[in-house]
Amino acid sequence: MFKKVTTGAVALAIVSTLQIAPVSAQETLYVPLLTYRTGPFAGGGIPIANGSADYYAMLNERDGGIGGLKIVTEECETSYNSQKGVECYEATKGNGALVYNPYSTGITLQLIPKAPVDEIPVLSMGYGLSAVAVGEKFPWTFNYPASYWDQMSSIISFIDTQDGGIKGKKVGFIYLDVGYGKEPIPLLESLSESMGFEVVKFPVAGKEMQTQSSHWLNVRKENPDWMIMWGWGAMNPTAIKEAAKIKYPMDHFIGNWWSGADVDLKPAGEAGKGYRSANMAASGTHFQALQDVIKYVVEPGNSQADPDTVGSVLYNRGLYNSVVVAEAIRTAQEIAGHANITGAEMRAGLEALDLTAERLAELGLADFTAPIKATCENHGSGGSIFMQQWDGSKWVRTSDLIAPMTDLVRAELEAAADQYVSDKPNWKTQSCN
Amino acid sequence: MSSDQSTQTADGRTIGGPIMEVKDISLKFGGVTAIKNISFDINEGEIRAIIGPNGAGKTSMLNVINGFYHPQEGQIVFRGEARTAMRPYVAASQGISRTFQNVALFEGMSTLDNIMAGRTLKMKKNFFWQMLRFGPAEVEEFEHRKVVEEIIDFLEIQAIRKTPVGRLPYGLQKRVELGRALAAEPSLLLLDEPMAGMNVEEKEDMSRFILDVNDQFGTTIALIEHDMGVVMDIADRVVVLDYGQKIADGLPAEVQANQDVIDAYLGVAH
Amino acid sequence: MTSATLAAQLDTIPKLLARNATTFGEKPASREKEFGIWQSWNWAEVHANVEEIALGMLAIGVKAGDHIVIVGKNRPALYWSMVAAQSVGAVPVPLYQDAVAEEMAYTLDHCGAKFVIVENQEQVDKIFEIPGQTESIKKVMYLDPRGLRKYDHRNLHSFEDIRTLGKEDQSRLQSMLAERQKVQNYDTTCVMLYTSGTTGKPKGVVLSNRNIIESAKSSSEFDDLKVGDSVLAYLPMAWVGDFIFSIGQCYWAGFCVSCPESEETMQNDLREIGPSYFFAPPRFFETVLTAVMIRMEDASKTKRRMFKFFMDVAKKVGPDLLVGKPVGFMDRLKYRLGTILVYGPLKNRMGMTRVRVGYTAGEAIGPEIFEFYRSLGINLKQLYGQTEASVFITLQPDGEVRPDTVGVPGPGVEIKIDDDGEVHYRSPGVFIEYFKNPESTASTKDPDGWVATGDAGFIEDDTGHLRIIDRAKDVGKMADGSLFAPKYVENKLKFYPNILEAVVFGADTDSCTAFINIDISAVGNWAERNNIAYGSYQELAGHERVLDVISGHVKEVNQSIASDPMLSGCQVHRFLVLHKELDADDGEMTRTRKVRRRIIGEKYNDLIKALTDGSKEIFTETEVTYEDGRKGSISATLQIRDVEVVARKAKAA
Amino acid sequence: MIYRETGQFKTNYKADNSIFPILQDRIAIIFYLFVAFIVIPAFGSDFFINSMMIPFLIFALAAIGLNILTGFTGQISLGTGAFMGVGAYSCYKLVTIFPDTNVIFLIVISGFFSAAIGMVFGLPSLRIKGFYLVVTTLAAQFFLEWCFIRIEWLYNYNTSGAIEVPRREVFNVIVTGPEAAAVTQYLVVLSIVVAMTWIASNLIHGRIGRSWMMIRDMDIAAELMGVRPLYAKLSAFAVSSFYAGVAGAMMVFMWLGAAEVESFDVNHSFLILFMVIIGGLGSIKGSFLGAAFIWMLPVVLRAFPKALGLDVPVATVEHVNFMIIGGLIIFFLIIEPNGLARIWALLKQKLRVWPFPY
Amino acid sequence: MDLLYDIFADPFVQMAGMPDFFVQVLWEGFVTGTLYALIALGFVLIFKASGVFNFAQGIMVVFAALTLVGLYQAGVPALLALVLSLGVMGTLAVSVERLVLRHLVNQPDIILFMATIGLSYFLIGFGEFIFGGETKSMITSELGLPTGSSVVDFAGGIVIFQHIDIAAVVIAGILVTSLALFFSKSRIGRALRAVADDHQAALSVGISLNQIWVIVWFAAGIVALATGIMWGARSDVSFALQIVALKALPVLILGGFTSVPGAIVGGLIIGFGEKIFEVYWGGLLGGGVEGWFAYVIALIFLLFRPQGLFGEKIIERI
Repeated sequence: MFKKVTTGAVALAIVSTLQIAPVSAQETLYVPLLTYRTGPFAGGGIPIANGSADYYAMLNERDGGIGGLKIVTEECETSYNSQKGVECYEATKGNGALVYNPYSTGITLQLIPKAPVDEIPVLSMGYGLSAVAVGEKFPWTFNYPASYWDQMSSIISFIDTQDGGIKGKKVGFIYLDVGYGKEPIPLLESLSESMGFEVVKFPVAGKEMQTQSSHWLNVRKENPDWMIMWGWGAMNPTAIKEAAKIKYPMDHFIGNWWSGADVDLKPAGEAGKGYRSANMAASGTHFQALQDVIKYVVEPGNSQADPDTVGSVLYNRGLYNSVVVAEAIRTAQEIAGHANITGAEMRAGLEALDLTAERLAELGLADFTAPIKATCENHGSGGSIFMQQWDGSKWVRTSDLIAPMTDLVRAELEAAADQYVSDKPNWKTQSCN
Repeated sequence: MSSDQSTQTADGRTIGGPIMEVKDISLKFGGVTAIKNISFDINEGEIRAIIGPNGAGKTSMLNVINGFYHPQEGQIVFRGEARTAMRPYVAASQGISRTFQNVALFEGMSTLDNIMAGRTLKMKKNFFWQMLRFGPAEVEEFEHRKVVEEIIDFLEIQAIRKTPVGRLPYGLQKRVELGRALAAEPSLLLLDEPMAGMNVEEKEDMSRFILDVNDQFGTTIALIEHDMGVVMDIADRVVVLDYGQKIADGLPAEVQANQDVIDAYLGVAH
Repeated sequence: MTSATLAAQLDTIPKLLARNATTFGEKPASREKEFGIWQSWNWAEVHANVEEIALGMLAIGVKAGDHIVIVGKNRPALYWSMVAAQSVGAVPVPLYQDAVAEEMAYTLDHCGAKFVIVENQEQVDKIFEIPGQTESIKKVMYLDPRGLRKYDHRNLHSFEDIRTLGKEDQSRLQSMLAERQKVQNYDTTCVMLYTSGTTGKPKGVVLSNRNIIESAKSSSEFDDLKVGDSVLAYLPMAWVGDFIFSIGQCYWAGFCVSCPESEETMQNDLREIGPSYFFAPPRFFETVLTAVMIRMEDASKTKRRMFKFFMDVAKKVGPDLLVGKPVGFMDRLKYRLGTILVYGPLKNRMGMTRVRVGYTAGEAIGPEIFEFYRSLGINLKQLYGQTEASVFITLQPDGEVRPDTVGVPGPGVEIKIDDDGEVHYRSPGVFIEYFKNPESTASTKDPDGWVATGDAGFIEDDTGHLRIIDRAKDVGKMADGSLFAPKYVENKLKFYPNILEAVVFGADTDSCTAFINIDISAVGNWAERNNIAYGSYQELAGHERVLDVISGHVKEVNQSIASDPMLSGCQVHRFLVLHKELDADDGEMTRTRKVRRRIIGEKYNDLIKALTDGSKEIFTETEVTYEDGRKGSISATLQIRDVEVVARKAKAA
Repeated sequence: MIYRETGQFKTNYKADNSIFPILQDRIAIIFYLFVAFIVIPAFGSDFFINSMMIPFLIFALAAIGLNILTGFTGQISLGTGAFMGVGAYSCYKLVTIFPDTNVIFLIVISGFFSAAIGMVFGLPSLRIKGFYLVVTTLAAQFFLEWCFIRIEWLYNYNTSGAIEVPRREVFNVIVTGPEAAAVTQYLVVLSIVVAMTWIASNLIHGRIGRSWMMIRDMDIAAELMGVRPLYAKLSAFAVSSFYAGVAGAMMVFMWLGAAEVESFDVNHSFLILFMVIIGGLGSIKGSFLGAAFIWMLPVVLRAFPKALGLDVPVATVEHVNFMIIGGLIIFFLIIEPNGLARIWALLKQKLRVWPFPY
Repeated sequence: MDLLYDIFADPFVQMAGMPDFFVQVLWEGFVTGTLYALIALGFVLIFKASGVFNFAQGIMVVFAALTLVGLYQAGVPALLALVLSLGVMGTLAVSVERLVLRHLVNQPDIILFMATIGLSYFLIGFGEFIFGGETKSMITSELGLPTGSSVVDFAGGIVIFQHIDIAAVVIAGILVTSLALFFSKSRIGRALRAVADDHQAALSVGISLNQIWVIVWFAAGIVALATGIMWGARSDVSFALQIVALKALPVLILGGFTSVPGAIVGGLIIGFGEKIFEVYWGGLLGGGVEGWFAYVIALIFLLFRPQGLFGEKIIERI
């Protein structure tokens, strides 16, 4: 009898796995969305997920999809957890997934080696492994507009323009002590050598995100001239509040683009005034594309997003991600000559992506972000960022685009890519000549 | 131990010289004295009873003997070796085995496993063989199983062989516990109130088993008992404790006639 | 090889053993649950063991013709001892292990046994308790040394010692053994068994090798018993049935006899062994059925409903399927489903999954009980037998099984009914004599070899089946001259699970009356379910509502009896429920739990009087014997109930 | 009902002592093994094998490990996640230091490192009992987690701080790395889990297992029976950590392909403790049942609304998932605190005494 | 030698060199310790009265805070939200008693412990289901709690006191005092103590165990809400905070499971200890030692005093 129960359960499980599959039968563009609307990072995950999903929904409503094919999205909850992320990947990859945006460096690292095997490209937009920007070594992985190293170099360039240069200064680096946070350290260290500034590191373990008083006591002890933050989730608002508590000068505190969302600064409010962060896409709803999203998706009630959050930093970032994917699909369809593309064809589209300023304007996103041009060699590096500053209640863009130190970064990236590939026999590379 | 000291009892058992001597033992817990200056000996092959009213320090005495409590003063000579304190498992490895006042069986295990547990010290096969469980470890296991089965047979508990001990009635649990202690093939068996909480019939059974153990295997037995009547029937010699002190020591009849003992017991009755 | 030469060669049990050891050497012969596992011996090993014991017996001076008394529970070593005794020319005399010292003293004295083999200390104590016996008995041998270490060992030997003694002097004794065996033949005494004796002192029934082997042979053939079958030996060794099954048929057919570990574990051991050939008295089947029903009462509603549904199906078609009669497809399907859901598991729980041939005998079995087992697909049959006949008189052949008959005469058995209705038989199994009791021998067995069974019965004209009514001497006449068959009525009463025992009185009176013993487990269970509180057997037995229930049963019995014109006079008019259980210790029953009518009649004279004189209740005081032998008395006021009877029809001509 | 035990008797101790004394159980086990080794590899989808079977088996192994410590020896531990991590990091180091050695061998070897660390953190158990021990194992958990981040040597100074599984072949079959086929990895995991389950069961049924249970049931009596608490407790910690270590190594090498410290965090310790408790303390079968329940239920629950064609936001599903799991844990504890294994046993008992209720 | 200097001398040199900073560290340790003590207090309340080791206490802290903020975000005025949150905690206490504890009477401790872990899972799911999973900020000023800070000049430097921290300490003090008064003066309080000492005795004087459970769980809920507000004001409200709640374990080990003063002392020891160790020694180990320091301290402590700071020496009896 019990045997029956167990076999029944197994059968149910098998059936239920089959149930996931039926999508692939029709001609659609299937884009799985690995999202995290729960867990400690849900605060960031939710607007990104909404922005992503809403743009695709808008395209379906407004244009009937891309190239005449509807985009089918499927959300899979990862809770920012690598295991669940891999599970989501396994669950969805068989349905004809075109591309993955893991939105977690941890999950990205897991997917990088799987991408060439399953022939589904991974686009880790502004996160993940910096070295994947080296297209020869990582044919299946993309991280434009810019890698963390680009971003770091841009931030350092920015600092170098302030207060008489960076030379001889002490720069504190506070980061979430996981793969994501540690990613820029090699570049930071090599820059500190070449540019002559001192680096002090303040790692914040994942579970200490909300209790940073010791870290900031240490910051006070070390008293660096500048603070750079690679934070995410609940780490950001806590850090900003703690910085305010020790009366750290806010305008010398710069976050990367994952440390500059509205939700990060709202709790600190006035106390966070002056805090800067990098960003890659503008916030606000004044773009035509966003107006379309509001018109076609949000107002009819087809969005999970709270209308107030539409146009926020992270919502727009999620939307930007979808814009890039949509453009890559369009490019891929052009290259392939048919609409119903595969993962491999999608890869070609991502590699051939050329998102010019004109195209951006066409899309209703003029000045939304810097143009992107991918090549075979360059899968992501080189995008510029801009600085935004918190004025006590909202973000204000305060700088022009700041270009990364491309040459320097490229060299570092190649070294890192070589190192990554070196201990992996049979690693698939590509030649770009 | 030496044969020249041995005597023959009326019923044909051989009793040797002292196997254990307890010398001037004192035990304190914090400020409370549990045992004060107690000395006595246990002869090989005899049934030695330690009696006394509640709180007389009987169980503490037993705990000292098998190393669970470490006395502040005095020493214990076991088989010619003197020591003041030892770990309980050392005592066990020397051949001292015991039962408990409140049954201390391994509740999650069956009768069989509980008695097998008593064989722990006798089993030698190492981790590797245990891991594979065929070959030497298995052979060893079955050799010991045989011994254990004989004990089960001896104690007439075949019907509960595979029953988890937690489900057994109290009387049977006590019997299983005796079996577990026997499985160690002890040279000195300590029984802590083996008949506590039993009805008359169970007490008679248990007395029979104790006598049979002593008779069949020649095991030296030291037992604590609250009920004087039973003790007088089965013990060869009796030592009486009261308030942590020894008040009498001798043959059952002598002890029974001792005025101090009578007072101590009457005192309890008040 | 013709059967004559075969018989010539295989004319003693030891010779059968020798044959088995060569023919079935590797096949299991004996098993015993000991030390947690089923210790097993094959025929070759059994042969070796028996020889060892036999040599030991020679070594301590056992002479041909000596009686060797064997007391203990069913154990291979004791069975071997019997065969070993036979090999040295001695006569094994198994006794009931629960016999009290006086009973044992009588038999020891009667057969003049010089050697006793006992199981353990308990039996040794009994023997040493017998005054004056220590001198006449030369040696006592015991199996289990437990507690015997400090006994005086001059006349006491452990079994192992005996074996050692035999081995020490093997060469000399071996030839002696061969000598002894040479002179044995078909007519040598095989065994002497004491009948429990419903009345008077036990009588020693002498059975020859011919009696045993012929009976075993014909009955084995009757049911096709062979190597590979297995039985569980749990009935007393002193009972002829056990001897036939566990020695006679076993040695003839070469099947395996398994001995349970202890009394408490018997049910479990039965389940483990799963015998293919099974004998039990009706009481056993009754108890098991009662237990089944009680346990099913506690089952969930759906389960009970399912159980009832399938039991109805089984009742309808089970017996037919068992004998291969045609059955409708739907019924067959339902039965198949029932086998999966109910019958199979039930048989499994009862340990009867593998039972191929099952017998019950000794007393009448309730038709419901009988049908219950048969409907499950267990081939339960009835036989009729006696110690004096080496068991078999009649048996039910497959396909002719009915609850109300005891079957047709076994192979080689002749039957006749005398004028008083008493059944007589003549067969190769007919005993030689009652030991040291020529008068009884003569009164039982006539010169032509016909033996009176003491039972009244008749042979059905159409089928040739024998039907037993009652003990011949108990079948009496009522005052109006109509037939009085108390046992017949008692059995009908006892078929109710609530009624454990019944004693019916009515000889030479106007109407029948009865004593009833309730079944404490069945009634107790019923009481619990109906929220009836009770503190003791006595209290429960005197409870109004219990009496109501019993009254209902009696009424139903009356209706059933009334349908048989010959016996309709036996309807029970008044009854009372006894305040104590009838007990062998009080002499009210035999050790085999047969009612001792006369003794009861004397003991409860006052109650019988009250039953007949119409009083509503009666105060009584009764002496009882406790387990440890002490005596006491209990008193009670018993209610007497009147029961409706069916008016007598005109007597058939 | 399906149990027909009549006629199943044991004539020697080997048979009597066997782990599955009942014929029907043996048949069932053979059936399960047949399904596991033949049917699932032949018919299971990649998702089913990769996301359900492999993690289920790995967690079952870890649960067996924890069960040895908690269920059989009575020492509660919340450090399993970290001990799994020790196994994973050791395996990673071994695989990169000895690139040519059979990776399956190295996975097993890495268990020894974990065992050693486990013994170190098991030392306090000689003095500390119950909830107090929970704290010491938490200390192990957090300290080791910190080590996995701070000691960069452990992850070969990889900038991401993650360990990535390189491609390794055994007998020319790719066993680890992204190219490895799910079925291959599944079969490797299955074989290791089956072998180690067998070993665990052997240990538990022998002297060592008995001494663990003695310590669990009544440590004082155990000591007086001659069990040395030091040996018994430390061996339990060692074996338990060994199992956790191998499970951890397999988790990274056979399932995730790469891991950061978060794969070994305290939530995993909890997860595995759940498996043990829900499955049943002191039962190997329970470890499997618990792992299946805790791991597969969410997967099934997640697929459920979709299967029904409901459009429920994933977040809601996840929240409800948490509520259901939490609720079920309480529910199970209430109806049967001894876990699924006990329910299984009761059910089996029901079948054995069928049609009777007891 | 350098290493020895770094370990044994340098930290003290730093302390002496920057006394203002050292005082700041002590203050931070004190505030953190107070909050640890508050969480531990919730544990102790429940453990003392019912013997249940309530693992969910940490989650209750977050759940309470989340309820408060969630209600406010849903448009309920702050103070009303506070009252309603209290009501929710009361309902929670009743439900826990009705649905969980009542059915688990007489089960072993480990089972009750596991049940509270199950409860934590449920509360996480339930909290996020109702109020959403994103991080929320505490409505500090709306509740009338101070937000500013005071800078005090000290020994040539400054020490910064956050007003919310001061408020936290004051509120913790009030809470502990009122609980102590409640326990010693009120009838129910005395009943609770009776239960703590002897369940049977409590039953015999006619106190319903079920009521007592509701009361202690409610009390623990109030403590959780207070703790949640304070923690929430310091960082933010999300279930990531639960890891902080685990710190209550070593605090309890130091202080003992049943002692209210123990919880406070233990909390302060851990609070001071980990801040000082992290700031002055943490760098030697690469930082981030706070995550395990408390546990290791508890572990080392246990090795020498298995019965805890305030526990009595255990005499084992057989």
